[in-house]
Amino acid sequence: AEPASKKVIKIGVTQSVDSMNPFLAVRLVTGSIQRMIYGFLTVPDSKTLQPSPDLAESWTTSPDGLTWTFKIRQAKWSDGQPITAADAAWTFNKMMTDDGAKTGNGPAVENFQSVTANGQELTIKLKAPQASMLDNPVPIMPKHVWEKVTDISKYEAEVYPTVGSGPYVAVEHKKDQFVRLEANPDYWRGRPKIDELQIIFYDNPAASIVGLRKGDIDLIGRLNPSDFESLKNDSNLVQWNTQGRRATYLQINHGATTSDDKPIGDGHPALKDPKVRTALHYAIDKQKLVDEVQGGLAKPADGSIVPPLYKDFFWEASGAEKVTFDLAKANKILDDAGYKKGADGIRTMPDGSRKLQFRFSIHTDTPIEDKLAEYLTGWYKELGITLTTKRLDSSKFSEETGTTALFDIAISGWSVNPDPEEVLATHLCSRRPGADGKGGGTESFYCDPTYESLYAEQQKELDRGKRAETIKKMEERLYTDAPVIALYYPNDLEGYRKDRIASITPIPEDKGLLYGGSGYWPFYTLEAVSKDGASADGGGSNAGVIAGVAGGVVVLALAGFFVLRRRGGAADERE
Amino acid sequence: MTTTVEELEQTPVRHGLLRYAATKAGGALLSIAMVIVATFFLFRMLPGDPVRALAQGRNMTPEQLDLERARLGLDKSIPEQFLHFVGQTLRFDLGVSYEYKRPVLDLIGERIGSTLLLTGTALVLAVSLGLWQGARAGWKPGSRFDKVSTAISLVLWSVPTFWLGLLLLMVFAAGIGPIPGMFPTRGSSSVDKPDGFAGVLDVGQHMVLPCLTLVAVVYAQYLLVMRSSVIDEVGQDYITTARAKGLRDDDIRRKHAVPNALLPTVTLVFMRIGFVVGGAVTVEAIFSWPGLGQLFYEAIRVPDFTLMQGTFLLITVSVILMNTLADVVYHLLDPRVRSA
Amino acid sequence: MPMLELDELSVTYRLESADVPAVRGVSLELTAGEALGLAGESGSGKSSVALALLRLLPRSAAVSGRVLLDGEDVLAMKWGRLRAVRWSSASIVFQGAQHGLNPVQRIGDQIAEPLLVHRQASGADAAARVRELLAQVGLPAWRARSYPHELSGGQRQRVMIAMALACGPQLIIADEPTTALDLMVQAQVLTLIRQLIADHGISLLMISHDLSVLADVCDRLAVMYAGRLVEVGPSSGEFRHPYSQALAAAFPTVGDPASRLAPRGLAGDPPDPQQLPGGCAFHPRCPVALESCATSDVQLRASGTDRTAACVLVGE
Amino acid sequence: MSTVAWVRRRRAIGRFWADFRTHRAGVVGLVILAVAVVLALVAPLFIDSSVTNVVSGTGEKMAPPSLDDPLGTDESGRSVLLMIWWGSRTSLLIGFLAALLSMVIGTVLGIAAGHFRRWIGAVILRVTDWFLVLPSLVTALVLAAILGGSTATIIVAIGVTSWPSTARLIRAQTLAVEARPYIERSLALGAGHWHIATRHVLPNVAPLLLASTTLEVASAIVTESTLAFLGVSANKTSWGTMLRGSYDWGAATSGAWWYILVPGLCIVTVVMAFTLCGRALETVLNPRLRTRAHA
Amino acid sequence: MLEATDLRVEFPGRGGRRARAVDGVNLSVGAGEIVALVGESGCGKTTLARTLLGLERPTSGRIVYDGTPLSYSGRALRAFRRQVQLVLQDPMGSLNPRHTVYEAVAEGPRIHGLPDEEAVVADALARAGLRPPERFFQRFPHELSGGQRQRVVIAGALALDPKVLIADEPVASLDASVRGEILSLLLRLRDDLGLSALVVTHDLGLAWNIADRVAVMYLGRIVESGPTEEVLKNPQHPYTQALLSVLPESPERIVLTGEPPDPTRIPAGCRFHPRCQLVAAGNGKPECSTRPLQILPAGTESQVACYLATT
Ligand SMILES: Nc1ncnc2c1ncn2[C@@H]1O[C@H](COP(=O)(O)OP(=O)(O)OP(=O)(O)O)[C@@H](O)[C@H]1O
Ligand SMILES: Nc1ncnc2c1ncn2[C@@H]1O[C@H](COP(=O)(O)OP(=O)(O)OP(=O)(O)O)[C@@H](O)[C@H]1O
Ligand SMILES: [Mg+2]
Ligand SMILES: [Mg+2]
Repeated sequence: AEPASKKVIKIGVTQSVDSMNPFLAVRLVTGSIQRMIYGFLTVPDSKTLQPSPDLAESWTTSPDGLTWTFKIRQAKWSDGQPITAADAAWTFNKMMTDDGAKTGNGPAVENFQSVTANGQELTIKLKAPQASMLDNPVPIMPKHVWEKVTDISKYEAEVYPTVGSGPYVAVEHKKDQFVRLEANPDYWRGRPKIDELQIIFYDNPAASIVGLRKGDIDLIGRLNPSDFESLKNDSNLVQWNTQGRRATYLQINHGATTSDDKPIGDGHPALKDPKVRTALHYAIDKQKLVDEVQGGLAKPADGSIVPPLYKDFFWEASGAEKVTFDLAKANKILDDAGYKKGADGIRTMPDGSRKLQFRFSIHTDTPIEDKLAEYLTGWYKELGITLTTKRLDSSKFSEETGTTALFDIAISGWSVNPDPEEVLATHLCSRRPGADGKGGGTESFYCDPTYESLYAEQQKELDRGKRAETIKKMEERLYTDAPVIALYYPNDLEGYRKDRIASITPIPEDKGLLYGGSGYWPFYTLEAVSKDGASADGGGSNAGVIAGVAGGVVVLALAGFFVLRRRGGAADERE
Repeated sequence: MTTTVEELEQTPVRHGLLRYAATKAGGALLSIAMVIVATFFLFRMLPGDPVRALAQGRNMTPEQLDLERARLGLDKSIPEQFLHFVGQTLRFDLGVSYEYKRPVLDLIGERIGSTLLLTGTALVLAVSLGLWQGARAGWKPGSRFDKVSTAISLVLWSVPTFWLGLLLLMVFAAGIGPIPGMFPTRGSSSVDKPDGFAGVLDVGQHMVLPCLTLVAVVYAQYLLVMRSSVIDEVGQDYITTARAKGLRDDDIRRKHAVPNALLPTVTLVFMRIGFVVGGAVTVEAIFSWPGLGQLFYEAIRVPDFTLMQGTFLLITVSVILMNTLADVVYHLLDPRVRSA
Repeated sequence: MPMLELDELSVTYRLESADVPAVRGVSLELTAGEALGLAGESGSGKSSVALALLRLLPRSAAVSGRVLLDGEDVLAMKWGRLRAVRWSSASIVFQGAQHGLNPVQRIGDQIAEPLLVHRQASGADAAARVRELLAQVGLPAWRARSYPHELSGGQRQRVMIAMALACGPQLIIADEPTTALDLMVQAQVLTLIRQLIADHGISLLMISHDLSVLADVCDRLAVMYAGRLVEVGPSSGEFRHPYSQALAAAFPTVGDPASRLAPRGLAGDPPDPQQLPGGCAFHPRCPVALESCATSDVQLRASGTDRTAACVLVGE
Repeated sequence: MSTVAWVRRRRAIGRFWADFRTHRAGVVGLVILAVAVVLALVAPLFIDSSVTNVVSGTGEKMAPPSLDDPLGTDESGRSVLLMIWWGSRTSLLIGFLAALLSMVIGTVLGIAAGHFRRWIGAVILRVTDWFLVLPSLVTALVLAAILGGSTATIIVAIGVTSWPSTARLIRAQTLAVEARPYIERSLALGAGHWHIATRHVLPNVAPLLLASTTLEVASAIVTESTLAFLGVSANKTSWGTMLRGSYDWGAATSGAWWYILVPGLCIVTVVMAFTLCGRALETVLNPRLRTRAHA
Repeated sequence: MLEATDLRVEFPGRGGRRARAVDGVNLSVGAGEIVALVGESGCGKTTLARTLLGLERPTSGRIVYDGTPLSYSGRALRAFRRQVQLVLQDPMGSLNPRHTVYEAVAEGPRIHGLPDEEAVVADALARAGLRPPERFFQRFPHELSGGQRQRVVIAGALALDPKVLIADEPVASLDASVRGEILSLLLRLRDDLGLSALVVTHDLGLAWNIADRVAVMYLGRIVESGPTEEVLKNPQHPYTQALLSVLPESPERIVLTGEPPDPTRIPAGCRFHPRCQLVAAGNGKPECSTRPLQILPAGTESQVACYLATT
C-alpha cells in the first residue's frame, strides 16, 4: 500500500517500551529510542566516544569545576519552535524539583545546585565537582510542550508525532508491539537517509531470529551466543560481533559492613582474607569460561569492571600482577596461608573452625550463570573448596547480594556507559546499606580508603587523560584487592540483513555497537538498500498469503459443509 | 380435576431465578473477597525488598529508595497496608506498576482487548469444534470417528502448550522444507497494518498460529467432556422413546441427546476458562501477542510485583465472574434447576 | 389376521463375556382390539420382547424369528419403512415415565414431535391435537408448556400415554406403566388405560410383574419365565403352570383367610439367564417337579380351552 | 480372616486385571509407564547427576544424533539421551509427588465436604469451589515465582493448585456413596463418622482416586514443564528445564531439532501413557460407567 | 417395647416452607408384635421409621424404648442401636458392594466390639436362612440373588441380637416369587426369637400377610389403627376405604382425585378433607375443613381419626 520508494528499516528488540515519557522510562530499549527522538547536551563522539557537541554547541567550566556553561545550538524542534537554553533548564529543573520526574534519570541531577537559562546559554551550578558532567544522560525536552503537563509521574506522553530535536520523530506506538519513527526532515545535522525506522518488539527471542531470517525485521541486537551462531549460514545476513559494553564479574563477600562499619550478613570468614580471594582468582580459567559459557564470543577479563570497548578508560593487568589460571599456584597460596585440607579433601580455616564451603548465588532462569557455576564448582573442588550453587529470583538476589549480604560469592555484571563513573561509584563506602541494614546501592560492600580517595580525585579532574589514569588506578585496586573478580567481557552480538541495510556505522566506528550503543549514530547513518520493493516488505506476498489463507478457510468450510450434508445416510442409522 | 391445585403450581418461577442469581452473586463476592485477601498475603510473602528489586540494574541512593518505599506504601504496618490495599482494590485501583510507573489498571486496559480477541476467538472455536466433534464421537462410541477424535484429543491433551506453539512457530512462521513461512512471527498486527477489510485480514493472519495453539490444547478437553456427556445420554430412556417415535438418528442426536448433554458441559466450559487463561500466558509469550498474558509473563520475569498482583487479581476475579455467569446461564438453560 | 404375531422370537444379548439369551423363542398372537398382559419376574425377558417389536434393542442384541405387525415383518423392514411404522402403527409407554421424557423439552413439543415426524399434522394443527390429547388423559391444556419435572409421576405417565396415542396407533405397548407409581395413582392410570382402549379399539400389550394388575386390565395373560412363555390363557381362569400359580399367590387377597399370617412364595432364586438350568428351566424351584423335568424341556401345550401351559403336569 | 481377605483381594485384583486388559490403550499406556518408571529408578545404576553437569559435557556442542550421542548433544556438548534419562527422575518425581499432594488434600477435603453436611461441609465446598475456578497455571506461576522455584516449591505450587478437582470428584462420590442405603444401615448398626469414612467411603472412592491421580500425574508433568518454560523453575534437570534450555540456547533457530523434539516427545509420551492408563482405570473402576456397560 | 409419643419431624422445604413429614404421631410396638405402617408415597412412613431409630432427630415428641427415653448422645445411641435394628427396602443398596457377606454381617459386631465374631456371623446367617453359612462368607453382594441379599441384610441386623426390627419396605424391590419367603422369615423370627417388628409398607397385602396390627398414615399422621383384621376388613376411615378399594380384587373402586398430598401445605381441619370422597360427595361436616382432629393415642385397639367415621 505504500510507495515502493519509501525506505523503511525494522529493528527487532526483545524488550518492550516501558514509557514514552523520558522522565519515567528506564529500559534500555526506551533509552535507545529517546536517543533518536531527543537531543542531549552532548553525545559520545562516534569515533572516540568522548563527549562531543549535540544540542550544546560548546561549553566552558569555571576553574573550581562547579559552574558549567553550555551554549545551546540554534536549531528547531520538530514542530518548528526554536530550541533554547530554557528548554534544557526547564528539563533539569523539572527533575530537580519534581520527584515524579526523577524516575528515569534522577541521579543525573543529584549533584546539581541550580540550572539557569539565558537565551541560548545554559548555566549549571554543581554542588561538588563532577568530571562525568559531560556524559549527562538526560534528553532535553521541549518546554513549550511539556510544561503543560500537570503530573509528570502520570503522564504517558502518547502524543504523536512527538515534538523532539533528534533525527527521528515518533509517529506511532502500539504498546507491546512496535514504535514507528519517521525521519525528522528538519534535523539540524540533516535528514536521516531512511524514511522510517520501526522498532518491533518480540517477546520470544527465537521468534525474533525467525523474523530476521524471514525478513520481518532487518536488524536485531543483543543476541545471545547461540542465536548469534544460528545466523551463520544465511547469505543475506551479517553477523555483527564486536566488543561489548558489559563486564561479568564475581562479587565476593569479603566482610560486608553497613555504612557505619558494622558487619552485616553471613559471609564466610575465609573470604575476608585477600589471599583466599586471590587464590580463587587464580583458580578461574577465564578462557575456558569464554569458550564454554560464552561460546567464544567474549574476551577473558584481565582487567576489572570497565570493558575494553572504552579504550580510554580500560585497564589491563600485566606482569606479575596479572592473574592467570594456575591451580597449583592457587593451592599453594592457600597452603601457605594455613588453610589445610582435611581428610575429605576440603580445606578448613587455619584455626580449624570452619570448612571452606562457599555458596555461589546466581539468578534463577539464567542458563549462562548455571553453566558458569558448574565450571567454578569444578575448579574450586580442585582447590579443596566446596562451592554450592544457590539460585535466587532477581528480587531476592538483589536483596541478598546488595543489602543483607547473605552470600559468599555472587555473580554480577554491569553495563558500562562511555563515562564509567557510575559503575565505579557502586563500590564506594557510601553505597553500603545504612545503619538500619536497609537501602544502599553497593555492588560489593567495598569500602577502601585508597579507592575512595582515587574516586574523589577523578571527580575533580577535568582533564580527560589525567582522569583516565586515576580511573585505571581504581580498576587496578579492584583487581588486586579482589572484592570483585572480573571474568570476561561479553561481546556485543548483533545481526542484520544485508539485502536491506546497505550500510550502518557502529559506535565507535571502529568495531563498535549497532543497537544499544550510546548515541544515535548507527541509526542516523543507516542506509537502506534501495532496490525496488525491498522496503515495501513484500506487501504483495503478504496479500498473496492472505488470499491463500482466505481461500483455504473457504475450502475447509465448504468441505465441512459437504461432510455435514452427507450425514444421514442409511449407514449412519443405528440398530 | 382440581384446577385450583393445578393453577397454584403455575406460579411463576422468576423470583426463584432472581434469588438464585443473588445467591450466586453473593458467593462470587465472597470468592472475590477471598481472592483479595489471599492476594494480599501471598504477595506479602515475597522474599526480598520489592523496592530494592525495582532498583536492580540502576543506581539509587538510599534516600531515593526510601522515597520509593514510601510512595509504594511499604513503610506502613501490615494491617495498615492491608486496609490500604483493600480500599484501593475496591476503588479499582490496582496500584502502580514498579516497572512501568503507571497504574496497573491502565496497563491492563491497554492489553485486555488483544487478550479478549485471542482467547475469545480461541474459546469460541474450541468450544464449537470440541462440542461438535465430542457429540458425534460420543453418539457412536467405538466408531472410527470416535477413535480418531479421541486419539487426537488425547495427544493434544498431553502436549505442553508452549512446545506446540514453538513447533508451530518453527514450521509455519519460519517455514521448513517445502512449507513456506506463511504466518507472521509476532504480534497481533503488522506495523503498517492496512485499513478496512485488509486490516481485518491482517489481524486474522496474525491470529492464526496463536489461536491454533490455544484451540488445539483447549478443545481436546471440551471434546472429551462432551463425548462422555453424550455417552451418558445415549443410554437414557427418552432416547429410546425418540427412536420409537420414528425419528431419524441424526435428529435424535440433535434434538434430544445434544441439548441434554450440553447442559452439564456448560459449567465445564466455563470452569475451564481458567485453563484457557493459563494457556494464553504461554501462547502470548511465544507469539509476542500484546495481551494480558504477556503482561503477566513480563511481570513475572522482571519481577514487577504490583503488576503481577494486579494481573493475577484481574484474571482471577474475571474467571470467578465467568463461572458465576455460567451458573446463572446453566440455571436459565436447564428447566430442571430453573424452578428448583 | 392377527394384529400382531410373534413367531419364535428370540433375543440374545452378545456381551463381551458371554451371550445372554434373554428371550428364547416366544410365539404370541394379538388380535385387533385385544388387551394382552405379559407377566413375569424381573429379568424374564418382558422388556426385551417389547423392544424387539419395534427393533429398538441396542446393537448388542441379536434378534431372530419374526414379528408380524399387520402382516408385515418388522425385523425385515427397510429403515424408512420401519421409521414410518414406529409410533404410527405401534407406540410404546415405558415404565420409567421419569426417564421416558426428555427433561429439557416442553411436554407439548414432545407430544407433537411424532405428529410432525410422521407428517400427520403441522404447526397449529399439531398444537390443537396436543391439547386434545392432553384432554383425553385428563390434563389441562396449559400443561403443554410444562417441563417433565414440573409434573408428578402420575401426570408424567399420562403424558406418556397421550404421546402414545398421538399418531393413532393400532397397538400400544405398555411396559410396566404403573410400577413406579403410588397405589392411588396407579389406580388412576389403570382406569385411564382401560377406558382408552375401550374407547379407541386399540390393541394393548401390557407388561407387568404384577399379575393382579394385568388381570384387571387384560383379556388374556401370558406368563414368562427365563425368556420363555410358560403359560398363555384368558385372564379370568385358574392358572395351571406351577410358576404362574406361585406368582399369583405372591399377591394375597386382602381378607382371604388362607393367606393371613401365611405369606407364600417360591423357594430358590430366579434363574440367571447366563446359566439356565437344563431341562425345564423352572424345575429347580418347582414344588411339583418330576425327575424327568431336569432333563427334558417342555413346550407350550394346550391345557383347557384357550389355555396353553409349558408343564408336563398339565394336559387335557 | 486374613486368608479370606487375601483370597478376596486376589480375586478382586484378578477381576480388575481381566477388565483392564480389555482396554488395549490402557495396557499400552501401562507398559510405557512401567518402562519409564523402571528406567528412572535404575538410572543411578548406570549414570549419575554428572551427565547434567556442563563441565563434563564431552561431545561437540549441538551435535546432531550420531552413534556416540544417539539423541545428539546440547549447547554444552552433553548427551541429550543421558540428560533425558536423568531428567526423567525429576519430571516423574514432581509428577508423582505433586499428584500425591493434590490427592491427599483433595481426598481429605473431599470426604470431609461430602460427609459433614452442616457448615463444615459448606465451608470446605466454598473453599474448594474457590480454588477450582482460580486459573491454576496462573496461580502456580505466582506461587512458584514468589516462593522461588525449587523442586519442593514446584511440587507445592502444582499440588496446591490442582487438588480442587480431586476434591470435587471425591465429594461427589462421597455424596453418592453416603446416599446409598448401606450407609444408613451402617448408621443404624451404630457406626460413627470415622467408621463410615474409612470403612465405606474411602474404599469406595479409592479406585476413582487412583484413576484421577493417574491423570493428575499427567497434568502435573505438563504443568512442571510449563512452569520451567515460563522461567519460574529453578529445578534440577527435568524435561521441562531441558526444553527451557533448548529455548534459551536457540535450539529452534539453529536447527537442533533433537534438542527440542526429544524432551517434548518424552513429555507427550509419558503424559499420554498416564492419561491412557488413567482413562482405562476410570472405565474399569468407575461403577457408573461399569453398570452402564452391563445394563 | 418401642413407643413414640406426639412425634413431629420437620424438614426445611422449598421456598422457606417447612415440610412437616411427621406431624404428631403416637405409635407403639409391643414385645413380639408385628405392626404394619401403611400409607401412600410421601406420607412420612420412612421418616417416621428413621426417627424411631434415632437417625433423624424429631422436632418434638419423644421416643421411649423399654421405658427409657431415647437420648441422642453418641454412646446412648449406640447402645440403643444394638436393640433396635433396621432393614431397608433395597437389599442391593444396603450392602456395600465392596464388602463380602461376612464383612457385611460382621460390621455390627465389630462396631460394638462383640467377641467371637465368626460364630456370631455364622449364627446370624443361619438364622436368616442362609445355610450353610460358611458357603456365603466370601461372596460379594452382586453374586447373590435379591432374596439372598435381603437375607444377608436381615442377618446383619440379627447379628446384634436386637429386640425390635424396623423394616422399611423390606420386599418392595424383590421379585414377587421371592417376597413370600422373606415375609415368612420375618414371621418365623418373631415366633422363634420373640422379635418385635415395625414393617413400613404401601402394600396392604403385605400387612394382611404378616401384621398383627396396622396403622394407616396420611400426610404425617396416623388416621386409623387397630388389629389387622378389623382395619382391613372393616375400614372406618374414608382414606383406608379408598386404599382398599383400589386393590384389583375389590369390586368397586374409589379413585381419589387430586394430587398426592404435600407436607409443606397441610390443609386445615381434617388433613384428608380436600381429597375425601365423602366430602366430595357432599357428605362432609363443616368441621372437616375447619377443626383440627385429635391425635390418635398409641393404643392397640381400633381407633380412627375422622369426623365422619361411623364408630
Ligand atoms: N442391553 C442389554 N445387554 C445385556 N443384557 C441385557 C440387556 N438388556 C437386558 N439384558 C438382560 O436380558 C434379560 C432380560 O431382560 P429384560 O429387560 O427383557 O427383562 P424384564 O423381564 O423386562 O425385567 P424387568 O421386570 O426387570 O424389567 C435380563 O437378564 C437382562 O439382564
Ligand atoms: N431429608 C429430607 N429433607 C427434606 N424433606 C424430606 C426429607 N426426607 C423426607 N422428606 C419429605 O418428607 C415427606 C415424607 O417422606 P418419607 O420418605 O417419610 O415418605 P414415605 O412415606 O416413606 O414415602 P415413600 O413411600 O415414597 O417411601 C416427603 O414429602 C419428603 O419429600
Ligand atoms: Mg423390563
Ligand atoms: Mg419410604
